[in-house]
Amino acid sequence: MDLYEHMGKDLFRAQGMQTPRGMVAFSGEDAADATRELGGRSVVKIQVQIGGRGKGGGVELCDSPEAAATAADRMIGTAFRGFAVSRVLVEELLPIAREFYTSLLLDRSRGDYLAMMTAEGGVDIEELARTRPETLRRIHIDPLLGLRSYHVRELVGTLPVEAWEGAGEVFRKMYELVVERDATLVEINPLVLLEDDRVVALDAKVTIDDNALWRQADIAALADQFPIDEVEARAKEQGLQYVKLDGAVGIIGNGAGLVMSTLDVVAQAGARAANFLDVGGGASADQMATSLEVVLSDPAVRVVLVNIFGGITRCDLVAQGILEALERVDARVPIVVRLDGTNAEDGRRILSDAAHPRIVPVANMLQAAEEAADLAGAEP
Amino acid sequence: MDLYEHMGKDLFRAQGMQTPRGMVAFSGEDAADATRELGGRSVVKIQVQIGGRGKGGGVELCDSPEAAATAADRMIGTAFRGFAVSRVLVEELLPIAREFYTSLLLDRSRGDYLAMMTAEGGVDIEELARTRPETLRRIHIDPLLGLRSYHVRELVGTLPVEAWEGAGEVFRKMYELVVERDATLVEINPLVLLEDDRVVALDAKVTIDDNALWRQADIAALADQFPIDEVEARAKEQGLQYVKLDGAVGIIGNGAGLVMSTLDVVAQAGARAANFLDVGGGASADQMATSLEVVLSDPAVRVVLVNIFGGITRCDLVAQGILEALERVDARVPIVVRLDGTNAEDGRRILSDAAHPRIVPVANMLQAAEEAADLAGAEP
Amino acid sequence: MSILVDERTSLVVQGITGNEGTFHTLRNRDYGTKVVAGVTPGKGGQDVEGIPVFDTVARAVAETGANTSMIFVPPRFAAEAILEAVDAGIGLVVCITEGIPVRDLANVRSYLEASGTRLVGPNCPGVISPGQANAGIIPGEICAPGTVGLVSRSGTLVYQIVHELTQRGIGQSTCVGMGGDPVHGIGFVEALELFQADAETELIVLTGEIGGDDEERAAAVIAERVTKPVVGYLAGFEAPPGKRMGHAGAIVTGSSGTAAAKAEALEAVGASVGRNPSQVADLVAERLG
Amino acid sequence: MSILVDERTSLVVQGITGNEGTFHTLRNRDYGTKVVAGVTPGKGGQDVEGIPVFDTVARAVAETGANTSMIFVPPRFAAEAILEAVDAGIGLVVCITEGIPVRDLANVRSYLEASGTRLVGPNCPGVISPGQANAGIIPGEICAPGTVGLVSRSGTLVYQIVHELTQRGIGQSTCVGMGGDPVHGIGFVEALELFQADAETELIVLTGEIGGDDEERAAAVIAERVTKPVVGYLAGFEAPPGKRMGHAGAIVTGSSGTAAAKAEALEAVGASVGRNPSQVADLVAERLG
Repeated sequence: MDLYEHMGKDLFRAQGMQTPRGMVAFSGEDAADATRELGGRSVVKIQVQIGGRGKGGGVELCDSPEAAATAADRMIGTAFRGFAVSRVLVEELLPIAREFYTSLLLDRSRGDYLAMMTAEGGVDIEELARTRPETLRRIHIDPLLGLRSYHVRELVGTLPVEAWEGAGEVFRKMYELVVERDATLVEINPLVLLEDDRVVALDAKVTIDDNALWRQADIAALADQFPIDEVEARAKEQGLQYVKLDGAVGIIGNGAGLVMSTLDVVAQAGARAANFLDVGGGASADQMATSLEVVLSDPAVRVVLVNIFGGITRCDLVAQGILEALERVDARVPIVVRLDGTNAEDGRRILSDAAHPRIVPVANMLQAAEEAADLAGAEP
Repeated sequence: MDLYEHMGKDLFRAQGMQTPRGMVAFSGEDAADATRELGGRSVVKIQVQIGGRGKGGGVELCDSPEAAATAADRMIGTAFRGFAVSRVLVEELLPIAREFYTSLLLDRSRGDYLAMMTAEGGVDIEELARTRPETLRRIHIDPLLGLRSYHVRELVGTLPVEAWEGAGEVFRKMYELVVERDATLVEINPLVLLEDDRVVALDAKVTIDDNALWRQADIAALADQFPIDEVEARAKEQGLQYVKLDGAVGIIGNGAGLVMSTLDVVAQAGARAANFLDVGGGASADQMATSLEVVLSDPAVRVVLVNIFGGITRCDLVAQGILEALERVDARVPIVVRLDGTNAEDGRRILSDAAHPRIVPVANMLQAAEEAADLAGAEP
Repeated sequence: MSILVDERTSLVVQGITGNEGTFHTLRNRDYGTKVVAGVTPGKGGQDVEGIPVFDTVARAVAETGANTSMIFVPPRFAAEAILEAVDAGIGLVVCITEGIPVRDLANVRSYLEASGTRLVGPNCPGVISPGQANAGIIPGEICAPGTVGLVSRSGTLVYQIVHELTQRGIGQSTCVGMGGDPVHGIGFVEALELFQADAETELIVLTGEIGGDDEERAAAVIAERVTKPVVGYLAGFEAPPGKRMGHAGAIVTGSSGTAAAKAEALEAVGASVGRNPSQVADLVAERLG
Repeated sequence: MSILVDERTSLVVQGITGNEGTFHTLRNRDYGTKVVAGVTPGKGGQDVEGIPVFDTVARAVAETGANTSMIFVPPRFAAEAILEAVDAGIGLVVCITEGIPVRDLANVRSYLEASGTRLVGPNCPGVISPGQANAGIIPGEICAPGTVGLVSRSGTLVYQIVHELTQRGIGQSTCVGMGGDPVHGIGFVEALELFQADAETELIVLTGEIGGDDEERAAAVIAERVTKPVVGYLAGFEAPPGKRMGHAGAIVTGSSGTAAAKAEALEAVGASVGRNPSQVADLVAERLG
């Protein structure tokens, strides 16, 4: 789960890190009030679950409460790179001496944690790693061994000496977020050295492991604050894995790999998927009904492709599930159904016996994709 | 450092483990008072840094304060297996349902911790491991991974179910003593299940890593309470490694291995060493003087053998050190000196030039042993 | 021959008394797998259709000689279950459980490195050597003994591709579902090495998906030390960046981890990459001749 | 040839700016060892007689290509120093420091198992390959190049025996002081395996002492896979049970760890065991012919 900057900073402060004073504002008025409280000047920052705000016009320095109001009004209610903006963070301006970069993330290749720090602030880190690697300190931390003082000593090495202690302390807290709060990414860009030698996190990009939210109840509760597609929310409630895409072929399948593969073959057949929907292992009538409802609630869907490979799932039960579901759901478009694997013949027979007007049974996955692409191209 | 039972139990209680109520007594009167406070009956236990007290008459059940006084008076001031007894532990009698055994120790071969537990109480554990291994649960704990619940589950498996939780909790505390207090051995024999299902440590054998005493200041301070040979104490103060033995040849050497080897060659030559003394790396005049003083303070010493192999130590400096030392120390017996290695010839020349009446220079280690054995056999 | 599991496999099932655990245990035993024990804390002494249940894996190993573990315990306890199997000296752990926190898995992986234990999964369908043993949930009915070694991040794509192979009369030496989590046990690299060393395996099918760099590292290993033909498949060409596609590990991060880049890496080292599961089976048939 | 250190050794000294560190660093450089760097936190940028000092081992490795570390830092920081060297990718760590808490060493040893790093020590005199490199405090002057491989728990017994060998004109391939602590890095087993594999080494001298079972395990390895002649020596026949004889690890526990039992174990597998250091050298001369 990607957190908003202000949520990340809440975690930072709870861990004992220093951040600028600031308030979340949901309107221009809020932003003006906050700016007044901060002494008349502020920085106003869009809160979205994605980076690149600095270059994208998502951060604005404001010299007055009125300017902050204007900036916030400009930002709130719009979309930033496709993400709806419901709020901004209004923060104090600090006397910055130097800007740095630091991050800590799960390295999935090695199964350990990778930490980076550089005295070069505000740069693109991947670019820096490519062009001037000597300016970047990188270390790996074994999770069983934990963070050691030599890790910190190595990391801060390119920073000015007066920042070593402060930056080291920040990094120790970042590592605590990994251990205590199940963070898989903590990035601070920029981390700043103030004129009074304090080291402060000016930004916060924090990702929490979705699989660990059960033991991070306070963080899990933050999910409510993110804008979510209504359909995605409904699918999630039902335990379905649903991702909205922008084509016309609604996809339902069992197993993430098979669904991704179905998206691809549909594209190869010349159409585009409207969604990713993994119905999971069971594929009961209930799950099928919900899946169909979810997919059909997207008005862009002009055909649905159900692609089931029966492993443990029995295709005869899936076929019955689809039929039962169609009694409860208004199938406004054709439904191409491919059943294979365990009891596939029984399943196909059940469907052909039922002869439902909307069901288009097909023999295999490729045929399913071609049929669906054809139907998607036809008049709705 | 091997702790007295009552010290081990203090650590147990500090960690939250249950032990019998008890008091340390330094006299029969103390023991009677304690027994009165415990309700008129008690068990009186010799406190020594060695095991085998139960079979050796070091533990006595007392039905009255008078009996406790008699037992304590019998024990205090004597020696148990060569260890002076300054105190006893007077403890309450508990209604015991079952007796078990458990231990946790550093496994030096593997560099991890070995834990054992068995429902067979009061037995010789090595004997049990040999004859009925199926009754003994053994697990290894990796220090980086730490103690896990499955370790505990496996350990308690031969105990009656009603003891699982209590014994498991005891074991978790034992492991805390390893991690938090640098214990290298924690043994409880017997660990008992009471009639009310509480699990209590009836005994405590705890060893703390000498190398870690700097971070266990409260435990280090307990060392004062152990009887120590005056000479050993003096040597320790000077940073010398001294162990009292029972022969007539005082041994001084540099390096633990060389000194042990010297003990052996002296034995092979027909005499016995009076001590082990490792003067360490430097072997300055000061260290030599202290070493000679320490060794000579043992009245059993009839000859001293100084065996120095100059590596980083320079033999010329050692020779000068010996001569200077002899100006400060009354050398009442002959001193056989073997110098070899770095600057050995210079060292030997310095000694022969000095022609000190007590110094007997020899060419090598074997000759040194023979000479010392001869002199030890001669009239003092 | 085969890799990882065979007729010498003696299986202990951790979480045997749960619904899923019981179901698949019996299914695997019916398939012919030697299932010797189960473990559920607190249920030691019971049995599941004649299979003895123990309180710890150590007990199960001591009493039955189990050498392979299959794990069905819930995600909160699954990492601990893997560690328990490692400490009990189990040689191969197959963890089916989905949803284990990645920090727990990072700890497990660090501990595994110094051990003699191999891990398959978690969040995987397990391993089957058709006709010999099934340690997992891959349906034995769709498999057939043969000479194709298959390793896949996705479970249903294992089924899909195995099915297509079997339908064409092409059997498998071993099918490995390595799982879809970002931190996992055996990956393409280890599977490739095992298949390369396995006398029975003639051709290797590698089924990847978006996210991470397992496929790219596999390509390096193919170039260096795999002489057997490799047929690849990648799922997720149509996946948009930043969206997790079902599996925790299936996510394109920025421009890295795309299906196109992975396909390219495999093709660059001489692997044939199919455009869909059916074409993968065709390529296998072709290269086996 | 030789084992562990040779002319390719590039040494970084952790704790170079301490008295002992500086002294032995310069002594080893004078001996001909390639000493490329030192590490003392907070003193990065300084130098010790021309040897650059860094704040971390990682820096020293990045800037100088050091592949071997020698550690002189105080006991409270020494275990951490070993871990730092491991994480910096150092291949061989030689830890001279005495008095490290054994729990810290247990952690180190667990971490080492999954790493590619070898540890000699702690509480040891280090390793010398005469004429090639000296990573430790064994005086180079008493050594001579040759074909005897020596491994010892005791430091001064290394000196004593090497001296006797050199005086008889017998040189050494490598002398390893493995150290006297109960938990340590390379032991007899690893040293035997390395010497067995080393083309230059013709005979192996193994110097043990009371405590632990390193010698007994060595005997098992000798029986299984050492074909070169082995001459042994044991110190501590006269040591009473329960008394620590200088070294933390040198203690007879009950009836286990005695010199007599160790000598017997070695003789039972065909090693010649000398009664004193001088006789050890005689036996070496004899067996070399």
